[in-house]
Amino acid sequence: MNLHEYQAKELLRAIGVPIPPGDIATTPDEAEAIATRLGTAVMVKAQVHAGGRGKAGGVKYCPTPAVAREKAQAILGMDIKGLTVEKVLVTTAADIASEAYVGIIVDRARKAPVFMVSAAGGIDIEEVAATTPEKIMYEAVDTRYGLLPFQAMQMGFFLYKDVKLARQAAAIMTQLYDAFMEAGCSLAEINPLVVTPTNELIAVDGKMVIDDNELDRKPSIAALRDESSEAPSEVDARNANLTFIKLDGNVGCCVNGAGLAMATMDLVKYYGGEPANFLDIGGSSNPEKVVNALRIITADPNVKAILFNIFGGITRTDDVANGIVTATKQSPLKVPIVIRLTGTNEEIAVKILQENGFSASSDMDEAVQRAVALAKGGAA
Amino acid sequence: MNLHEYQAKELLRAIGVPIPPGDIATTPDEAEAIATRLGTAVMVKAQVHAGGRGKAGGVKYCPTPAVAREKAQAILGMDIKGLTVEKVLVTTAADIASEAYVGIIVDRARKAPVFMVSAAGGIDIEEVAATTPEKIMYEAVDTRYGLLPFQAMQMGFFLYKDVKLARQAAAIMTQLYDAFMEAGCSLAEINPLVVTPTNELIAVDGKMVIDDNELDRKPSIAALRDESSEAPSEVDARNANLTFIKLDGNVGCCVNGAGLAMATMDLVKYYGGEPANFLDIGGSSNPEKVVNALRIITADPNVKAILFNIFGGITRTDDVANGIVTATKQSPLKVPIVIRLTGTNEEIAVKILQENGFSASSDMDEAVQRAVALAKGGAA
Amino acid sequence: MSIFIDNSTKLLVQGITGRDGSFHAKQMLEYGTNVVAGVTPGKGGQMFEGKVPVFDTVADAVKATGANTSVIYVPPMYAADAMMEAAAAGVALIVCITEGVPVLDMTRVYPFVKEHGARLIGPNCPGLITPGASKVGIIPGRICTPGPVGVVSRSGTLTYEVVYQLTRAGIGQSTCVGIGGDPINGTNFIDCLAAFEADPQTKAVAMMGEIGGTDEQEAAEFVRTKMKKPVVGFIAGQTAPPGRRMGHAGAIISGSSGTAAEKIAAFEAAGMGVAKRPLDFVELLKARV
Amino acid sequence: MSIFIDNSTKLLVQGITGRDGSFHAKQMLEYGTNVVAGVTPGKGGQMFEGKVPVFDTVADAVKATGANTSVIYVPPMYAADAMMEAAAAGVALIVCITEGVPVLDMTRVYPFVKEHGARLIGPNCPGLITPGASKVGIIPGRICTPGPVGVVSRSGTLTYEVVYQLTRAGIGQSTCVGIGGDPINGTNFIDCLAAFEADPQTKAVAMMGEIGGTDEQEAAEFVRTKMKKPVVGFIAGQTAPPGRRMGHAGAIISGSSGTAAEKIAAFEAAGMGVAKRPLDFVELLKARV
Repeated sequence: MNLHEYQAKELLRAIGVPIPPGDIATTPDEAEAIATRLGTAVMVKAQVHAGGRGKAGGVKYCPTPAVAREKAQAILGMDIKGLTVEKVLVTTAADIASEAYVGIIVDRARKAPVFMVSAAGGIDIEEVAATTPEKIMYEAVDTRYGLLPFQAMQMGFFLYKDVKLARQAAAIMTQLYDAFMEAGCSLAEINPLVVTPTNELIAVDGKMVIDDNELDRKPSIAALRDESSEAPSEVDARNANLTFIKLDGNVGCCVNGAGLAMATMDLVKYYGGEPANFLDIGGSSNPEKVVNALRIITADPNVKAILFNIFGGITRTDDVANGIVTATKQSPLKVPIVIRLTGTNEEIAVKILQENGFSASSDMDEAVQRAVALAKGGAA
Repeated sequence: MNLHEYQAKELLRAIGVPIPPGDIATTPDEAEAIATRLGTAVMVKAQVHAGGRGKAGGVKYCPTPAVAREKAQAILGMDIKGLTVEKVLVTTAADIASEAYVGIIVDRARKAPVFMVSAAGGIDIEEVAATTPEKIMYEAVDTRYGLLPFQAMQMGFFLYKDVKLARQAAAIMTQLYDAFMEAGCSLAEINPLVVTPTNELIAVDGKMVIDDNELDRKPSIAALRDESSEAPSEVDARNANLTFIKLDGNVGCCVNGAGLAMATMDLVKYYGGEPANFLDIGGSSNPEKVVNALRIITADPNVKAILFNIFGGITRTDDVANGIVTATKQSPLKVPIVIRLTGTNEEIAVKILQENGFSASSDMDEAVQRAVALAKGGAA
Repeated sequence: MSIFIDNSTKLLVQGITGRDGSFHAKQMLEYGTNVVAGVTPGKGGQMFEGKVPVFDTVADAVKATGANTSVIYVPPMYAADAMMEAAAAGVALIVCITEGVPVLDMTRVYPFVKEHGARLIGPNCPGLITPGASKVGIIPGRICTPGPVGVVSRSGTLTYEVVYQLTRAGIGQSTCVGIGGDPINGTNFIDCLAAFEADPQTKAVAMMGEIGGTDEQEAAEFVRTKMKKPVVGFIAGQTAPPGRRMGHAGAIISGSSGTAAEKIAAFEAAGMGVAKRPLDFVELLKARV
Repeated sequence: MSIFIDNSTKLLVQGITGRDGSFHAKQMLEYGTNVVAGVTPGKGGQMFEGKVPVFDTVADAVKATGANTSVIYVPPMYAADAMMEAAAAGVALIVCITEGVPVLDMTRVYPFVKEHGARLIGPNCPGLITPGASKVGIIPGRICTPGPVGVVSRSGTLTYEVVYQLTRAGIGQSTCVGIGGDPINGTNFIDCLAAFEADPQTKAVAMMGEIGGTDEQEAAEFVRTKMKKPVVGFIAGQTAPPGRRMGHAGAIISGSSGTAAEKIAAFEAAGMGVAKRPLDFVELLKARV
């Protein structure tokens, strides 16, 4: 789960990281009022889960409250990478002497959170990593020990020669690590970490991505979810306990298991089609899930054919068949459907489907080929 | 540093351990008032850093506030193992269905805090360990991981078959561990941990010993020190940054280094004498320390001779010599002194001493023999 | 022969009285797995299905039954503790089926298990099966048949699909291992490949990877430099968009790293057979066993 | 020969610009120790005594100078971090002089140092000296002379006393090691005894223990079962009362355990020479080298 910049900054501020003052606005009036209250030049920043806000015109410098109002007007409602801007952060514009990057990710190879820090901040760290890797220091944290003071100081000195700044940076990195662990992050970053002309450090932008698996035990973090900033179909799917990702093709896929779901998408492509989505109904055998899945798939107007691919292990294929029958009775399908199922209770499932006018295949390749042909308007 | 029972209980209560209500009294009036306020039968318990309070008559059951007053009167001012009782804890008397022991010590061999738990609580755990060791479960905690939930549950089930009690005990052990770590303990125990007739757990007595090395970074714990409950000479020594332990002999010892100080005491005994104290002036070269050391040693009326044994490494022997001269000028000695010193600046030291009428030896055995003889009233 | 589990496996089921645990414990018993104990705190003393004793703690269970393998079906927030409890009790092989274990928990579990000398498979995995001998986890027994192919995979149902097609084509399996789809897991491809290389029964290996991370690339390098037996690989997620988690926590392309294309290229560079679709395993393995 | 330090020792001083660190760094330089670097955060780039470069971090110092040994003179609350920093930077031998390190810190430092493959001596120790070759710590160099006796001790000035008497009697030392008086330390008697047993120069060992713990008993068992070289032991604290910490955090008799009597009995049972007083070492060792 992605946090908005302003949410990440609230968490960081609470743990002691110096953050420029600011507040969130959903209307130009509010933006102007905040700018007036701050009494400084401000930045108006779109709060949206998409990279490249700046390039898209979603971040503006505003010398006066009137300009803040005007820019907020322009940014609110703007579409950035398919997402509508509903909120802007209005925050004091910092004077910048230099910019650094400080981030933590969970590294699979090292099986640990790993700091990445670079004095070349303010820009995309992946670009720095690709072009000037020597400008990045990596430091893995053994979570059994936590971030050790000497590690934080090493990183502080990597960024700054001056011991005062190095110490301040070390303190901020310790706070960032604590916030990362407390919130259950898979990524947390401050970019840029700014040295002001008066030689103070300040975190001008913050980002946190939460490990979804943490949310059950972190209700205060889970409460930060902003469904207005996500694709409605994905919100719908999550609430139905489905894993769904919208894609651009026209073959709607419904599969049990993430690996098989990916392999099914790949096979659609292999046979010349384009998948409309990734959808994993998971391991449980609940007809209701199938009903929800069909609703979500058919809500996409691009979908020209629907493909079920179910390998029954824990999943009972008869439950899936019942789900298909129920769903199509509730709202008849407008596009053709191809059903492949095999495994647990396969015979019962086939019987249920046949009695309700569906045919079923037990062969994955055959089913995928038919679905691709149907989506292209060919014969079933 | 030992905490009083009431102090340990406050820390445990703050972290969530169920503790019977109570308060501290320094007068019989206060004790009666607390008992009245509690509205239950109470225990009046001497708060003193000595084992075996109960056997010494320092713990009494009081069915009424009037009895609480009477017992407090008897206990306050009582002498228990050389310490005067200045405070009593007046606390609700618990109904007891069964008693268990739960303790944590830092174990040298395992280099870790180790839990000791036993269903045979309420009595001296060392006795249980000696006579029925199978009644004790030991569980080491790797501080990198902390006390793991399954460890706490294992101990819970060791004490109680009932899962509800086991879970409650596991929670209390987790709290005890957290308190142990937060306060920087070398020992923490709940004895007894009581099951009440209504099947609830409650910690009826608590004990915590703090690692003195933690006090510098734990000011709130350091503030719990109760100097009124310690031997004045030891308080005096600690405030002078000396390590001093009073013993029963008549040869006052002043040594640099703990190992050499013990070896010096042993040598006094070897040659037929009895050391009056352990005193380590440490590694620094501060004449003021020597002055304080002499003041503390001579305050003991048992001391019949004083023995200095200084091996100058970091310690400069001339500083020690100057300290002796200064101290004896301020308050002339009433008992003979034997000075052995060797090492750093030995020649200067000997000269200083001789100029001031002292002789000095460079041989430890010779010096100890002379001091023993002098303490016995023999010739120097 | 086989890897990791065989007839000497004495299995303990953590969470045996739960919904998933009891269902799969029955399935494993039916398959013939030697299930010697179950653990559910507070249910110590009960008997599961009239024949498997239940204990309050793993330590009790191991002491009483000599269990050497444990399979975990407990809710995600308790899974880390369950894995560590098994390791601390001296269980040698720990298989965690639970999906949804926070990855930061695994940064502690992984070194803990290692310090205790145990092998962990999973979490978020279907477990493993040595057809005809022992099944630990949830892989459907009836789709497997004994034979010469070792199977190792990051996914569940995709494994079933491949195993099913192999079995239908008359190609049996030595052991099938699902290592799980999480970013940090206890056993990786290389661990399994090394075990298959050393196992006399195994003649060839089928390996199903997916997008995310670099485990497949490292496995390919291992195949190239350390293995004599043929390996056929497949990568799921060729059509996955970058930056999105494809169901599995570990199946995510970060920036330009972890793509299917680079993994397939690594397979080819290692001289491995490359299955373009699951069905291709059949012909590629037929030619190799 | 010698143990742990010799002419190849390249020493780093952590806390080199502090009061104790600078004093002893000078002493070590005067003794001829190859002091290659110092560390004080914020003083990187300075030169100590005009010849030893100072760095901000241990990692920097090791990278620039190849230091293989570190000696630590930092305040007690920073000592744990300093020890871990040295271990993480790849320093092979870490000697912590600092007194007053909280014992709970050591429960983390000990496994950390071990995981990094380093040896720790101390904390709260005088360090070690190989007479004529290298001195790391605070043992006064002038009381030592090269020779056949290995010295290992839990205390500082008591060691000096014994070494001084040995030197006066013409008995030189191979290496003198102060392992420190804390309850948890990095190197124990057995580690040193094993090293002395393997060291060709050492012909006999003098071992000074004290009350508290069971290290001396275990060392005696090691002497009995694993050593050919003669060992003479001494225990300080025969007159210490139970339950009182005799200066050293580790020198405390708990209940009836850790007494001088049981330690001396263990020495005798192991066939070791027993020095009743420090002076006895001279005759006992003369008879053994």
